[in-house]
This record gives sequence, C-alpha cells and structure tokens, in this order.
Amino acid sequence: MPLLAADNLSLERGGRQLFRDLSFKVFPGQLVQIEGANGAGKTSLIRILAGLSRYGYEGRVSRSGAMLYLGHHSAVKALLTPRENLAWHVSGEADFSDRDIEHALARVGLYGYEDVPSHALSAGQHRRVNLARLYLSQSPLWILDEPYTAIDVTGVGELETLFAQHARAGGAVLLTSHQAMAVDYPVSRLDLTAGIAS
Amino acid sequence: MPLLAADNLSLERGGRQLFRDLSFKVFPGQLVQIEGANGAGKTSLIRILAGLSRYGYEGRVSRSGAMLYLGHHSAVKALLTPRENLAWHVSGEADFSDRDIEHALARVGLYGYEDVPSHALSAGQHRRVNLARLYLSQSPLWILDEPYTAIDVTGVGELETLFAQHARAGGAVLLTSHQAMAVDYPVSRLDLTAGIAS
Amino acid sequence: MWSFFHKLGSPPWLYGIAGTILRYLLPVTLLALVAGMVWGVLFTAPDFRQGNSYRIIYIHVPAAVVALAGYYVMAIAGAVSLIWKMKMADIAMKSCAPIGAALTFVALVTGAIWGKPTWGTWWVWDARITSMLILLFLYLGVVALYEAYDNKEAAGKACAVLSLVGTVNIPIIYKSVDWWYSLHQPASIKFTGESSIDPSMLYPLLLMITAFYLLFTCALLMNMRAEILQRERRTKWVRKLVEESA
Amino acid sequence: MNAPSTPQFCLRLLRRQLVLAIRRPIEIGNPLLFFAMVVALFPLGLGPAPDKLADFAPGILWIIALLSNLLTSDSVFRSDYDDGSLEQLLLSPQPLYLSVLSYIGAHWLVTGLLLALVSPLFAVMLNLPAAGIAALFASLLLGTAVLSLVGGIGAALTVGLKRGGMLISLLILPLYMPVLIFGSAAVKAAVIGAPAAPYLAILGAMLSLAIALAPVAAAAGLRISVDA
Amino acid sequence: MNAPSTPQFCLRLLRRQLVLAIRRPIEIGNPLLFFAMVVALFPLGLGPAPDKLADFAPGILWIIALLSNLLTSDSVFRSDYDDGSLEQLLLSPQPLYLSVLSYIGAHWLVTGLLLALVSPLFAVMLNLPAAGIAALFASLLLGTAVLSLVGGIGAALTVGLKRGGMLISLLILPLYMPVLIFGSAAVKAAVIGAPAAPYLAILGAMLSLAIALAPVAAAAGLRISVDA
Amino acid sequence: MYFDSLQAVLYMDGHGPYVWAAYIITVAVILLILWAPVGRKTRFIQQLQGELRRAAGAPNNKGDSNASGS
Ligand code: HEM
Ligand SMILES: Nc1ncnc2c1ncn2[C@@H]1O[C@H](COP(=O)(O)OP(=O)(O)OP(=O)(O)O)[C@@H](O)[C@H]1O
Ligand SMILES: Nc1ncnc2c1ncn2[C@@H]1O[C@H](COP(=O)(O)OP(=O)(O)OP(=O)(O)O)[C@@H](O)[C@H]1O
Ligand SMILES: [Mg+2]
Ligand SMILES: [Mg+2]
Repeated sequence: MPLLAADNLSLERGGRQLFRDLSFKVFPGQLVQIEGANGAGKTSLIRILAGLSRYGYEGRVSRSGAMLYLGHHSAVKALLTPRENLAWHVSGEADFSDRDIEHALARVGLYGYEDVPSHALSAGQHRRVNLARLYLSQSPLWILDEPYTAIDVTGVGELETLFAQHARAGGAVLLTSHQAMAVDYPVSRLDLTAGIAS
Repeated sequence: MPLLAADNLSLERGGRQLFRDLSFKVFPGQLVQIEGANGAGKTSLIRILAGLSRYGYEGRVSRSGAMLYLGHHSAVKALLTPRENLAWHVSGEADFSDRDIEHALARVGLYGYEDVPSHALSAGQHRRVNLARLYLSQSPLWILDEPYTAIDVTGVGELETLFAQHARAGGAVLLTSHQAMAVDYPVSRLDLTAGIAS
Repeated sequence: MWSFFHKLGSPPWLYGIAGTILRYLLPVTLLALVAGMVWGVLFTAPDFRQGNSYRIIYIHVPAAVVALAGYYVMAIAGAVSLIWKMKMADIAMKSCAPIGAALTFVALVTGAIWGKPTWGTWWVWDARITSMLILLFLYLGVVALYEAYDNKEAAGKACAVLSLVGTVNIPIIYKSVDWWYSLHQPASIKFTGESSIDPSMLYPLLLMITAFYLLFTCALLMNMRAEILQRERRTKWVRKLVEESA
Repeated sequence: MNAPSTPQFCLRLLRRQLVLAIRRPIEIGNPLLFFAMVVALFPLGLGPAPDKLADFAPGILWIIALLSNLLTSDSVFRSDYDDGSLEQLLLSPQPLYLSVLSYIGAHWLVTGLLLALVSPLFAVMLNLPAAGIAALFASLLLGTAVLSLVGGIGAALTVGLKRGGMLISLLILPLYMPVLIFGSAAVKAAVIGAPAAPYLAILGAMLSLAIALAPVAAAAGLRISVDA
Repeated sequence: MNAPSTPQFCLRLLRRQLVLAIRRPIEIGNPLLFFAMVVALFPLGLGPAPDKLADFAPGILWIIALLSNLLTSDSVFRSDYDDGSLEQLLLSPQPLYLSVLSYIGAHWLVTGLLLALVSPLFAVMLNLPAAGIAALFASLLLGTAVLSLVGGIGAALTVGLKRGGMLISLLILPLYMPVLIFGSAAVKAAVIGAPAAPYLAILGAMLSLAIALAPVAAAAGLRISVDA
Repeated sequence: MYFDSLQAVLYMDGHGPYVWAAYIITVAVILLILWAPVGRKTRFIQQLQGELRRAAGAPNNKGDSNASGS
C-alpha cells in the first residue's frame, strides 16, 4: 500500500499552470526528490500533499499512516530553548523523553546548546533544532520542503544518510531541494520544471 | 588601497570565542568566501564588517568607497511588486531607471513578474528580487550573507559568473556560503571553523 | 583633573573606590535612617491639625524629593554616556532606574496611606501626585527597556536615549499637569502649609532627607559594582577577584 | 514513545504558552501597566473632579479592560503563524478545538485574570464606591474570559493576512459590546445598591456559550488562514 | 545612475510608505473605524445621558485619538525591521534624520491627519457644542503630529526586541500625556467661549520641539536596536 | 519620647495603623533596595566561579559553550 497517493493533481497559480494531471504514488522505502526551478511549484505541491492547502487545486490526495511535515518556516520558537522547543512541540506527535531530546539535539550538532534561547542561535543552528525532530520521529512518511536551507556541508551529508536509513527501515521521504543528492540509495525524481510533469 | 580592512577583530558570543585577532584586507579584484560550519560566526563577522553591529566586539574595521550589503533577510517588501521594490529601495544608493530595473529583473529570471505583488512569489523568486540589486549596483564592494539561499542551480551559476565579472571589473565580493564555488576565478577563502582564523 | 576623569572611566578603579566609599558610607546611612525614623516617630510632638498621621512626612517627603532628584542624576549620566561614550556613565544610569522606581513607589504608597486619614481618600488626581505617577512609569520604562535588550551595551545606549527624551519631557509633564489641575479644579485639598513648619519637625525631616540621599548614593554604588562585574566578566581582574573570593 | 493523551497535550500547550508569555516579562506586566496608564489618562482628559470620576468609574474601568484585551488579542496566534508552528498544530492528530482553547486560556490567564486581580486598586484610584468593587472583580473575571474567547476568533481569522494588525479590532469590537454593556451594568447596579447577580448571570451564560462555540469558530478560522 | 538628492530620496520614501499603507486598505480606514467604534463604546459604558457626554466629549475624543495613535505606532518600523529593509536604510548614505522624518510623516498622514479630518463627525455624535469643533480639529492636527513623532521614538527603541511585547506603550504613554492635557484643554476652552489660541500655541511649540528632536532620538534608537 | 506607653505608640490616637503600615512598607523597600545588588553580586560570583571551574576541569571541551541567556 502506498504511503501517499496523488491522483490527477492540477494547479494554476497567478495565471500559470504549474502542473496538470499529476499522478504518482510514494511507497515505503522510496526516496523522492521533487525538482524544478524557482517558481516551478514545488512548495505549492508539497503543501497540497501535506493537506495544508485545501482550496484552489484539482485532484485528490490520499495518505495512509502518520506524516511528518517540515516546511519553509522552521517552527522553532525564538523565545524557547531547543530543549523546550522539542519537548513542547505543538505537533502533538509523541511525548519525547528528555534523554531522547538530548540525543536528537546532539545528533544535529547542538550538543551544549540545549538550554540557550533559540534566538541566540545562528541561522543554521536554528533550522537544526527543527531537523532534530527527524531523529525523534516515528512517522513513516516524511515530507520536507528544502530541508538543507542554511545547513552546512557536514550537516547535509548527515541528513542524507538519515534519509537513506529511514527509507531502508521502511519509511519514505519526499523532499524538495536544489542540491543534487549524493547518497548511495536510489532516489526517484519528480521533475516539475517541464510545467506538466509525471 | 584595500576596499575593506579588518584589524584585530575579536568577538565572543554566548560564552564562546568566535574569532580572535582576525586581520585581513580585501582589495579590488578579490573574491573572498567566508567558510565555516553552522554557528562558526560568519554572519556575526559580516555584520561587523558592514557596520551593522556596533557593540560587543573588539578591533577596528575600515572601508573605503560604497558598499552593497545583502543579509539573511531579503529586504523585499511583500506588499510591493518587484519593480517597486527596486525603484523605491531604501538604501538610497542610486536612482534606477525603469529600463534598468526591467533589465535587472529579467537577468534574475523574473521577466513577466515585474508587477506581481512580491508575496505571490515563490521563496526563490522572492530572494531573486533582492539579488537583482547586484545587477544595478555601482558599489565596488559587495558583502553578501548566503546569497544562494533558495536559489536554484541555474541561478547559482549565473550569480557566480556575475561575481567573477564584478571582480574582473575592479570590484570585490565578500560572501558566505555553504556551497563550494565553481567559477574560473581565483577565490580566497577565510575559514572561521578553527575558531581563531587569519 | 583630567586624570581623575580618566580614572572614572576605568572599571577596576571605580569598583575599588566605590567599595572603599561604601565601607564608611553604608554604616553612616543606616545610622542616619534609623535615627531619623526613631526621632520622627517617637520623639516629636504631633501636628496640631493632622495629629500623629503627620509622622509619615519623615519618609514621604524624603522619598519624593530623592526620587525626583534621581531622575536628573539618571538623565545626566545618560547624556554623558551618549556624548562622551563613557561606559561607566552608562552603568550609573542603568543603576539609577530601579532605585528611583522604588523610591517613587515609596512616595506614592506613603502618600496614599497618609491621604486616607487626612483627606478621607486614598487617591486624588492632584497635579503633584499625578506627575509622580508618571515619573514611576518613566522609571519603569527604563528598567523594562534595559531588561528587554539582550545586548547589554546596546541596552545602555537605548536607555540613555530614553532617559534624555524623558528629561526634556519631565518639565513639560510637570508644568502641564500642574497647570491642568489649576485649570479644572479649584483645589479642594491642599498640602499642609509648609511655611509654618516647626523647627522641632524640621530638623528630623532634614535628617531624613539627608539619609535618603545617602541611601540613594549607597544603593547606586552597590548596583554599579554588581553591574561592573557583570559587564567586565571576561577581563582578567574580574576573574582574579572571583577566584580570590572563592 | 507514544502519542500523548489529549489532556496531557493541552496542558503541555498551556504551559508552553505561559512560559512564552513569562519570557517577555513586559508581556505579563503590561496589561497592568497599560491599565494603570490609561486610568491616569482619563482624569487628565476629563478633569480630576472626584465625584464626576466616581460616576464614570465603572464604565471607564470596563472600557480599559476591553481595550487592553483588544490590544493583545492579535498576538494569540500571530507568532505561531509567523514561525510555522501553526502549520504543525493544524497537522497534529489532537482535536483542534481543545488546542485552540488552550491558547485562549493562556491568553486569558495573563491578561484577563491579572486585570481582574488588580482592578480593585484602580477602582480605588478612580474613587469607585467600595460597594462596587466586588461586582467589578466578578464581572471582569467572567467578562474578560468572554473577551478572550471572542478575540480568539478574530485573531484566527486575520492571522494569515499579510498585515491583519488592526483589522482584528474591527472584527471583534462589535462582539465585545454586549460584554461591555452587561459588565459595566453589573458594577453600576452594585454601586447604587441593586443586586448585581442578574447581570453576572448573563455574563456567565455568555461565557458558557462562548466556550462552546468560539473555539470551533477559531479552529475553522485557523484552517482557512494558513491557506490565505 | 547617480545617487538621488536628499529631498528626492525623502519623497521616494514617503511615497513608498504611503503606497504600503494604501495596499492594506484596512490600515487606512482602520484608525477611523477604531475611532468610530470607541466613540460608540463610551455611551455604552458610561450611560447615554447627553449632557454628561457633551461635558466629556473633548476629553473622550482626545483620549481616543491618543489610543488609536498608540495602537499604530508600533508598526512604523516593524515590517521594515522584519524583512531586512531597515538594515538597508541604516547603511544608506542619506541622512537618517530625514529618512526617519519621512517614515513618521507617512504615519501621521494616514492616522493623525485622517483622524483630524473626520473628527467633526464624531464630535457631533458625542454632542460636542459647535463652538468646540474648530478647536478640536486644529488641536488634533497639531497634537497627533506630536504623538506620531514621540511614538516614532518608542517604535525605534523597541523594534529589535525579541522580548519586547507591548513595551512601547509603557515607554510612550507618559510622554503622550502633556499633549492630551493641552489638546483637550484647547477644546474645553473653545466650548466655554474662552480663546483656544494659547493652548494651540503651546501645542505648536511642542510640535516644533518634537520635529527638531524626536527624529534624532528615533534615528539613534534605530541604530541601537538593530543590534539588540 | 513623646508617647507614654507602648500602647500609645502602637495606637497613635487611631493613626497608628496608617503610620506603621507606611513605615513597614518603607523599611521593606529600603531593605530590598540594599539587598538586591548584594544578591546580584553573589549570584554572579557563584556563576562565574562555576564557569571557571568547568573551564579548568575540561580544557578545550567543545561543550563548555553552554551559554547563559543573560
Ligand atoms: C499618593 C499620594 C501622594 C503623592 C504621590 C505625593 C507626592 C509628593 C511629592 C512629589 C512631593 C514633593 C517633594 C518635593 O518638594 O520635591 C510631596 C511633598 C509633600 N507631601 Fe505629598 N504626596 C502624596 C500625598 C500626600 C499626603 C496625603 C500628604 C499630607 C496630607 C502629603 C504631604 C506632603 C508634604 C507636607 C510635602 C512636603 C511639602 C512640600 O514640598 O510641598 N502628601 N509629596
Ligand atoms: N543574538 C545572539 N546572542 C548570543 N549569541 C548569538 C546570537 N546570535 C548568534 N549567536 C551565537 O554566535 C555564534 C555565531 O553565530 P552566526 O550567526 O554568526 O553563525 P554563522 O556562521 O552565520 O552560522 P550559519 O551558517 O548557521 O548562518 C553562534 O554560536 C550563535 O550561538
Ligand atoms: N500566494 C500566492 N499567490 C499567487 N501565486 C503564488 C503564490 N505563491 C506562489 N505563487 C506562484 O506559484 C508558483 C509556484 O510557487 P512555489 O512556491 O510553489 O514554487 P517553488 O517551486 O517552491 O519555488 P522555490 O524553489 O523558489 O521555492 C510561482 O510562480 C509563484 O509565482
Ligand atoms: Mg519553495
Ligand atoms: Mg549565518
């Protein structure tokens, strides 16, 4: 059974047809990268798939099982510390134990920054707080919009390894990125640049 | 004469010494990439060099000639169109003619989007509005904090060509980026990862 | 003369000299406070019109006088900090605000308590009282602004700007409130005529005013010392001092 | 690791919102200071005559409570929208009705409740007769809760607009008016010695209605707003 | 391409700010609607006895003008800070004093001026005697300009704060008070047939002082608060 | 001494509660004014001592960057 199925999606925005009759399925074990130039419609597509956009498009989306979505915005509250940001996360996904949180923060290179207010973090560290949720997640389907933004080279490498691991363990990752993925796991590509993709 | 000279800069933030006794000069024709992991202090350094941070560091910065600074934030007003954003830019640098503006917008791939409100642009298109200022600029020194954020592959390539051109014409570019530069022009590197750099 | 100013700008010197001054001044201050209070509460005759409630004067008036004076100290320090970029002035200004706010609070509370037996009400919108309330807001504004900034050096500058703006406004506020009151309302309630104050009441009052000035000075120096340590935490002399005190 | 129970989740949200409020000390103290300062504005604008002021005190205090609620309502969901947390909340498997109620509850705790607690002080400053103070306290306690709930609807509807800031006041001020009318009527009744209970009962009824319906409306508003 | 002359640059800024305000129609209409609604609140809260209202109309109208200014002051530099435009302004070679003055001027045009223009309408709604209307208009015209200037200082000092909350109201309300006193006094004087000119003259003097000093303070505040 | 008994001191012809309340509040505030900087200084010294000890105990440890929010 697919974790995600898009059925005949069409979207027009600002007078431009971004995609038409787009159908695809994402199965466990798949790593899918959505590609396309700036303005191709990657974010628009992802928000439809995640269920955040509910109006103005045609077609159907069906998902089975839990999903973790990380968007353009980091969902990190500047006034809370990284630890609090994870412990009190509003997604209501799961109760993380303090040990798990520390472990996840260490994995994203924030060891020692657990209790610094997040507004005193650098741009990349700020985004890493949110990425730590990937290490805590139990959801099989991950939908990520430009997860590499502001992340340094080492960080990108670690994330790619994590994605491959997640796919191997029966999960699936659907992500957008302008960087080519350099990971030893087959990556499916979904190209939106053509305007009408498949 | 150097366009920018940093003299014995030291900065401590959040209890960590980010850099100590950092001295360097940027001459016309130079392309300098500041490197370092997330949280190394690139943004902090750049804000000091641009004259935005005025407290809490030691050392001296001197600049000669005009400077163009583009920071983490895009300085694009969502309610204005790209055309208006450039025409009424608050930097007060120069009066751009409408033809120049259209030309610059076309160069960053926004042909046809001149009169769309900027909040209806994609993330990358939004940043491109600001990058169009590079094509309009008369300033010899460019200081850019992660100019490639959200920009697609073609866009990055075009920017690199522009930087090389600017340096060849006697300008200088100082930028931070996590991506290695792939341009046929000598790039000086300033590595902050060591904590104490030179 | 110049070397004195130069020294004033030097944190370790100021820290040391403030400590020395405090060693002598603090006992004197406490003594004066206790003596003045005991004298005022126990050893003076009651006022013939207000009875014993007038004994509040010995804390009310000094608190009000020093609270007002404190604002000018703060503003001058702020001006020095902005114009001559003197770090220590910044610290002095920052340290004035909470003390001034506390004293203003004392003046307001004691005044309100005094008002109940004399005027029959806790509060009236008298010119002086209203402007005292506004003064409290001005002080609290400085405290809150300082706390809200993370970069304390920037916080000092921001507060200096604010206190200078306030200085321009204090006379305007005071005059306008004064004038507002006289315009609308024939004063139904007046402060006691101060001209007829008896020497037996005046002397303890003067003592208490002096004591409150001393209190302000001591608290200011203590606050400045704490602040100096915090701002200079990276320097060798502070580390040495801290290690020694272990 | 398993999904938290709904009550647990709501408590967590409440705690989060309260901590966020406390991290900005001024945010907590401010409704009070605002109250104090606007109380001072009225004598300055209207004239200090104590008897006149006493006449108007119930209305003035209620108007200020309402304004200070109005000023802060916009912020209930604003920062969560700006930083992307709101999207996460909408995707969460927890019932949105209760999440929204937690947000609004936290807002009420740091504005309405605090305001009610200090209102006696300001009542004295405006020479409100002592008889009215209990009624003022009770009416503020109930009434500000209604205000927060109604304000939550406005906040939810406008949070996705590029700049909703003041639009919210337009949307919700008309809904505030019944609260103002009954709230100040309760105090006035108590001042002249009439029973305030009927008015308080009406406020209580409004509160029940608002608790039942406002979070539903606010939740729907949020879903629409993220799509704006 | 050469650098624009300073007056040109200021006009450009003013135009930009005005266009931004007009793009959010609600921003323009809102102070007025706010005014209208709060004018409606007062009779509700205070009781509708017309003579009482007329007595208090000058003060009430002025208090509302002040509050609506307070509500909008925070936004003068806010969005420019959030999107990075403010950094660009600070780096610009143009004199910051004049740039700041343009921002504040635009703010006044869309709040104070508009408010003054519609104030006669609301004065009539609150039964203000006709004699006071001219004075109300004139005093609002001058007074709201002072309010905008002073509000600009508060906005500049707090724009960079993560934990500022509504700090701005604490900073500027005390400074607003003299304006309130003289503004409402001018109207009251006109109502009872006394000359309003002296009060207006004082407001004018305050305005001159504020024009000279407030942009300096605001400019200093901006430079400091981008570093908060 | 103006008063003849402790009773009289406390009662002050009915004004006692006002006078004593005013004085008690004032003394409390004065103590607070004087105690606040002392407390601040002690807390700071303890904190810095801890920091120095940690730095001495764990040389070039990347984890010592545990910034305080102050
Ligand atoms: C909350 C209420 C009150 C406040 C805020 C207040 C404030 C002030 C202020 C600001 C001063 C001026 C100090 C100076 O000269 O620089 C003052 C002085 C004084 N107050 Fe009050 N006051 C209050 C209530 C009262 C009451 C109820 C009384 C007595 C009935 C009183 C009696 C005096 C006297 C005798 C002086 C000194 C004489 C003078 O300078 O005029 N005050 N007060
Ligand atoms: N406002 C602040 N207060 C205190 N510390 C800060 C603040 N901003 C950043 N820091 C700290 O300063 C260090 C450097 O931050 P900076 O933003 O300069 O890093 P950067 O090199 O630009 O990183 P990135 O690649 O993530 O953008 C970080 O360790 C961060 O924790
Ligand atoms: N709110 C909006 N209203 C109207 N049109 C929009 C809106 N947001 C985006 N668009 C248009 O939709 C198209 C796709 O935008 P989208 O954000 O999906 O692109 P993207 O592929 O994510 O680009 P990027 O790589 O820059 O993030 C763009 O051409 C943009 O102009
Ligand atoms: Mg996108
Ligand atoms: Mg950075």
